[in-house]
Amino acid sequence: MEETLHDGHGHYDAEASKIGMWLFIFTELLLFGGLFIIYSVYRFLNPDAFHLAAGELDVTVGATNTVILLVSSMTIAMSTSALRYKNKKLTLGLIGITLLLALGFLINKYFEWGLKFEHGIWPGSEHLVNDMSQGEILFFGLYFVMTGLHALHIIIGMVIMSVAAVRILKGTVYAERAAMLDNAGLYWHLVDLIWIFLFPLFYLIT
Amino acid sequence: MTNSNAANDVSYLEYQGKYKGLLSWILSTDHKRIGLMYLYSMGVMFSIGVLLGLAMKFELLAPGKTIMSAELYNATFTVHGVIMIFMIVVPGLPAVFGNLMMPIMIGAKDVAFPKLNLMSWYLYVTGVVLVLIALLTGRGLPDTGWTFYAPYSFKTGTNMLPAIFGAFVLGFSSILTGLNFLVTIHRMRCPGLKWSKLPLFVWTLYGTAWIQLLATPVVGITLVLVALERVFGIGVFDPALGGDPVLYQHLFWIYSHPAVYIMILPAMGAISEIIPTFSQKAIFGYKAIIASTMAIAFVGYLVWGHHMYTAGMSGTAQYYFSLLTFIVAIPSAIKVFNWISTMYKGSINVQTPFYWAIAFIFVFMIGGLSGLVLGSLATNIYVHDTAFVVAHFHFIVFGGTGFAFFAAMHYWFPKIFGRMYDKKWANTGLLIFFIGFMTLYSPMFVLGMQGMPRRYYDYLEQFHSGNILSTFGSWILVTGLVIIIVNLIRSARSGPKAEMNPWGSKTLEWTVPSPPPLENFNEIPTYDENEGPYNYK
Amino acid sequence: MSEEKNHIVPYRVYILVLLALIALTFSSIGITSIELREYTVAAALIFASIKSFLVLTYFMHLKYDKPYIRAMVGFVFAIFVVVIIITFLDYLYRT
Amino acid sequence: MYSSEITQASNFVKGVDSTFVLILGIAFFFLIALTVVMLYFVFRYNKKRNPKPTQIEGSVSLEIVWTVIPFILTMVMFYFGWAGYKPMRNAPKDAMEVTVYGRMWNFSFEYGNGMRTDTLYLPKDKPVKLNLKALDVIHSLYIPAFRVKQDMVPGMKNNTMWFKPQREGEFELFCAEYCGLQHSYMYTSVVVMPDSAFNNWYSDTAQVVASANVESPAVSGRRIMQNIGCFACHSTDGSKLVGPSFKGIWGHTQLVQTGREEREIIVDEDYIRKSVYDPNADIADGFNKGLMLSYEGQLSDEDVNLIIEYLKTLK
Ligand code: HEA
Ligand code: HEA
Ligand code: HEC
Ligand code: CUA
Ligand SMILES: [Cu+2]
Repeated sequence: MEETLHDGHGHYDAEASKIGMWLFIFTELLLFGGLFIIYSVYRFLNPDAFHLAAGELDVTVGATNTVILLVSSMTIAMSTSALRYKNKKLTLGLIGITLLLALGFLINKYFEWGLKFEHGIWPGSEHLVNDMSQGEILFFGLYFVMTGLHALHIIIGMVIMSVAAVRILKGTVYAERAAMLDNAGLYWHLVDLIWIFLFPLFYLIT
Repeated sequence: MTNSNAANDVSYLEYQGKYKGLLSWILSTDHKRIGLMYLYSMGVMFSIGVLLGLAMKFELLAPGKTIMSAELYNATFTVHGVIMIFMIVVPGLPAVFGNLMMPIMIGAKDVAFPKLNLMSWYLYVTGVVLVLIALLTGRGLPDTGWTFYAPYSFKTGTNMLPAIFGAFVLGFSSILTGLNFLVTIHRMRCPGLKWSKLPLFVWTLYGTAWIQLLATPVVGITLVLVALERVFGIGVFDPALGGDPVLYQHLFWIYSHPAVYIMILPAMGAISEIIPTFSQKAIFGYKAIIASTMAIAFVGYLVWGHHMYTAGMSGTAQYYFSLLTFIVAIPSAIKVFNWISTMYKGSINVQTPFYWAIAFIFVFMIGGLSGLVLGSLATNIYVHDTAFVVAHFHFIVFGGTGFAFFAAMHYWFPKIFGRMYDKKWANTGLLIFFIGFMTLYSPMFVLGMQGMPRRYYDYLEQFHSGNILSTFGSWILVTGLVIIIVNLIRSARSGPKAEMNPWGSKTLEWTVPSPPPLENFNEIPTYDENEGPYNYK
Repeated sequence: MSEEKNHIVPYRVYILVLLALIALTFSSIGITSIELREYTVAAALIFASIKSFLVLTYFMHLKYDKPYIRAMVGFVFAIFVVVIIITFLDYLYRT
Repeated sequence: MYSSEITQASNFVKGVDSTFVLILGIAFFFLIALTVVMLYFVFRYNKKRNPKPTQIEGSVSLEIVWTVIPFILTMVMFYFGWAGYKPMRNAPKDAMEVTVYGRMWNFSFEYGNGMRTDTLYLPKDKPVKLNLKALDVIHSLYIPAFRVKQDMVPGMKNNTMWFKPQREGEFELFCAEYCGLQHSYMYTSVVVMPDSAFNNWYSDTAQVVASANVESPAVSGRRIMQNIGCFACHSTDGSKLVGPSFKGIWGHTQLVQTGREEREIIVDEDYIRKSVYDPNADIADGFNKGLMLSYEGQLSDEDVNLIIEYLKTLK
């Protein structure tokens, strides 16, 4: 859909597409905002259960993923500079690294979720519903929804960055028409931004 | 860009580009064609909504079963509410008149992202189709009311999923339209058209777009959670799993209260265009109206809890929400005072759109003032979830937004279709419509005070007379509606050709031919220091 | 648009920001592992806020953008915080 | 207005109605005044009468006036609304307590002595506190004549309301929150009687409950079912409501769904008992799961026996 964020009529207004992207980011922030409201209310109502449940999550895995995302955020930011320095190869290389890091994040997540599933914890699972307290059910429900939605955003971000890379390769995105890459970058930073809050809320506050 | 091309010699209605026939519409990225497509698709949905409304009134004509079962009645008000709210009045004025007129009013050739604009329309249609799927497939029609309250919404055995998903997609369409308009208003105003010279309709679209952008995602995620709850039983709102049903209501109203201002702001904007035009006079208190628009948009975001006074909130929250609800009424009052003052010492040319505008002010006042009864805690406890609320929101949603929609329709009609309607029929239709409206909804206030709860399929004998009157009104109303719509459809086909500026208005859309050419302007206009949208000197 | 070109952010800035972010991440892990009871949440959120501030200003270029974009971002965050506070007017005071 | 007929039916009527009158007064004043002014302008400054408009851009002092006056008025309305509502929040300590169960689609009331009824009987002039328990979805207890309403939210703690009836008679009690198919049939009444009459009733009926077996078991069974509300969903005349009809149920063969598999059973004591305590274990063919809730803890074994006796009589 980022494609369509670009003017079809041929005239180029970098600022218009930039604020378009920002406005879109606002809606994404509020989408997660709704979940953060739910999280904070339930945390307030069930402090002990949340404490307990958060202990089940592995801080190391979470921290690794945080670092991966932060680094990838830097590489995509650098790529926008590289594009402006007219260094096409470096730009593409940096986007490539970002994509690899994103993939790494997903793989990590896959194993993390997989481990939970092995322990019999998934939305609506019998173990969860029968053996755990209500607070824990809520915690894991939110955990799966929020990290799942976040992972979905990672995938969307990867698609957008790939499109940008192809465009750069084809030469339709270049130093003077960088908006597409800038927007891909902005979107990727949004994904990072959300993780910056998810990480402490789920892994750290134990 | 002064390449005065062939495209601009014909109007947008006749222009044939790459594609012909229907394709030239559904693939068009022209803001005016998209606006018309919204008008037509909403017209279809609206007819369905009206028929469902009539069916409900028919059922309520007498206690006990009249024409349908309780099951069907519950589905009827749900679908009626979903259609009217999510498909008609929330997208209504922005998607139709915002698209048709806003770019011309700011001197632009199109919106900022035309393709995205077309995509919004496709999303709209997708949402509509999804809701229709919910009606036609599965067992059991959706029956939760348009509010989808948990836990009923995931307990009921009926076909809720497509309906919830449809509402979600419609929300997304609305977000993208808002985004598009915001960028357009920021970036595409013609030279010299400063913020302080924007027509008020554009200002209200701007405020509306912000609410669409910031409120809609919240209901989006909430609906997704209800769907997940149904499918996986994740336990976010299910009390059996520790969830709090009241939290669902918070999230729902965080969107849906601002949504009522999404409905009314553009309506107020349209009225703010019509009144100065027909009074031939500058709008009274231009800046105050802008300030009140922004105040409504902003404060309206913070008062959602007045729908939940009886839901078991804390006293602190009740106190706060009631207080802010009263504060948000003040900007509306300011607007009413300014509109009426604009008429003072004007030279009023009483035409159909102006009649609609004063009818709007009248019913809007009734709707708004009854909102004060609801905003006050003591009285809300008494009439919450009764016919009184139903009367309030029909007066203000349908009386406000609906009347403004027809006002705008009759105002911009000559510009959109290049033809004029039959004014006599238009005025007759309005008169009947107005009488029907008052007869239909006024008794509901009384029914509410007698204690008749809403969403009631059947009622006790003491509520009978009010309901008879009300049902009777619905027939008058529809007679008026049919006259109005038939008149408009006939005139769009074969009415007399309209002039460029039949009402003597000063905003930019009246400086281009009727109907406008494909790219609106041959040359982008410029505004100089002394010009303004309401400069009738 | 010309103004845009003038603002090519040097790689060095990004690297420094990244280092700061990683440092903050580990300090937040550190601080939450000590027993601070109710302040744990506050501490973690303060660190997250500083981190997001850095991401917004440098990675997302707000520092180099026109002020009105910054104002919009501030407004959106503010309104979100206000909505949370209002929601808690209910939950904090329920009997 | 409604209130005039039954003035002061409860201690809250005054606060609510005076707020109502105040707001309606202000509303009618503005509605009429503004409409008259508007119509006068349309008439006086018509194009024919006033061909040349006078341009007026606005007036700061007027804007201030019509911001400040509505502000003051709204604050007055807000204050009265709050003042009229505030007493509803705090029940007096000595209030009589009644537990109300709301379920699809009936109310039942449980008194201190364990007695259960489907109608709310109350003594006049004694504050009463209702403890609200919703068993399935949200309902709302609404007594228009008393001006009180409170949602019954499943799982909510401290879900209560209180009032003091001040007038004898019978008043309607509605469910005001949409709760599904038979929402509009979820109503009953409040009967307010003098203290002495209430006390009589209270001890009297308790006796009947204790010596229920004096009646024939089938009659007691029917009364229990009436009070707990089985007939909201089940008919006895063969017509299909939410659940299967009880007509001819005893001994008849029924196709049911158990888990994923379908099987045929014969309706006997065990099956009925199971249907009452664990209704979702076997789902009668053609009906929805999850609608009927377990009556575990609400109906004793004894009660169910009586119900079974009654069901046997429905040929
Ligand atoms: C277009 C949509 C729209 C608009 C603009 C409004 C405007 C207002 N609404 Fe309404 N409302 C709805 C649509 C709308 N509403 C809907 C759809 C529902 C029901 C939802 C559902 O449950 O299904 C609802 C329900 C609703 C409730 C909840 C009722 C309940 O369920 O218990 C409340 C309670 O406070 C309320 C209050 C108000 C107030 C105070 C205003 C104010 O903004 C009104 C301001 C206007 C005026 C005040 C009139 C003009 C001014 C004057 C004439 C000057 C004099 C004024 C003064 C002295 C103050 N509304
Ligand atoms: C825009 C909103 C809108 C409109 C126009 C209407 C129109 C009508 N409504 Fe209603 N109604 C709702 C929104 C609306 N409704 C909502 C949200 C609910 C609550 C649902 C729920 O409880 O969940 C409700 C509920 C509701 C009930 C209560 C159900 C109950 O509680 O038991 C009843 C009862 O009779 C009713 C009747 C009618 C009738 C007879 C009409 C019509 O037949 C009147 C005919 C209308 C017109 C003649 C023209 C109006 C013109 C416009 C709006 C602009 C046109 C725009 C385009 C063409 C693009 N509606
Ligand atoms: C909310 C509606 C509702 C209420 C109230 C209700 N039931 Fe049911 N009942 C159902 C539904 C729906 C079914 C069919 C699905 C099933 O078998 O669980 C059913 C099934 C039954 C059956 C099995 C019937 C058969 O033919 O298989 C019995 C027996 C029964 N109910 C008894 C009762 C009794 C006794 C009460 C009151 C104490 C009661 N029900 C209250 C909805 C209800
Ligand atoms: Cu119970 Cu409506
Ligand atoms: Cu509201």
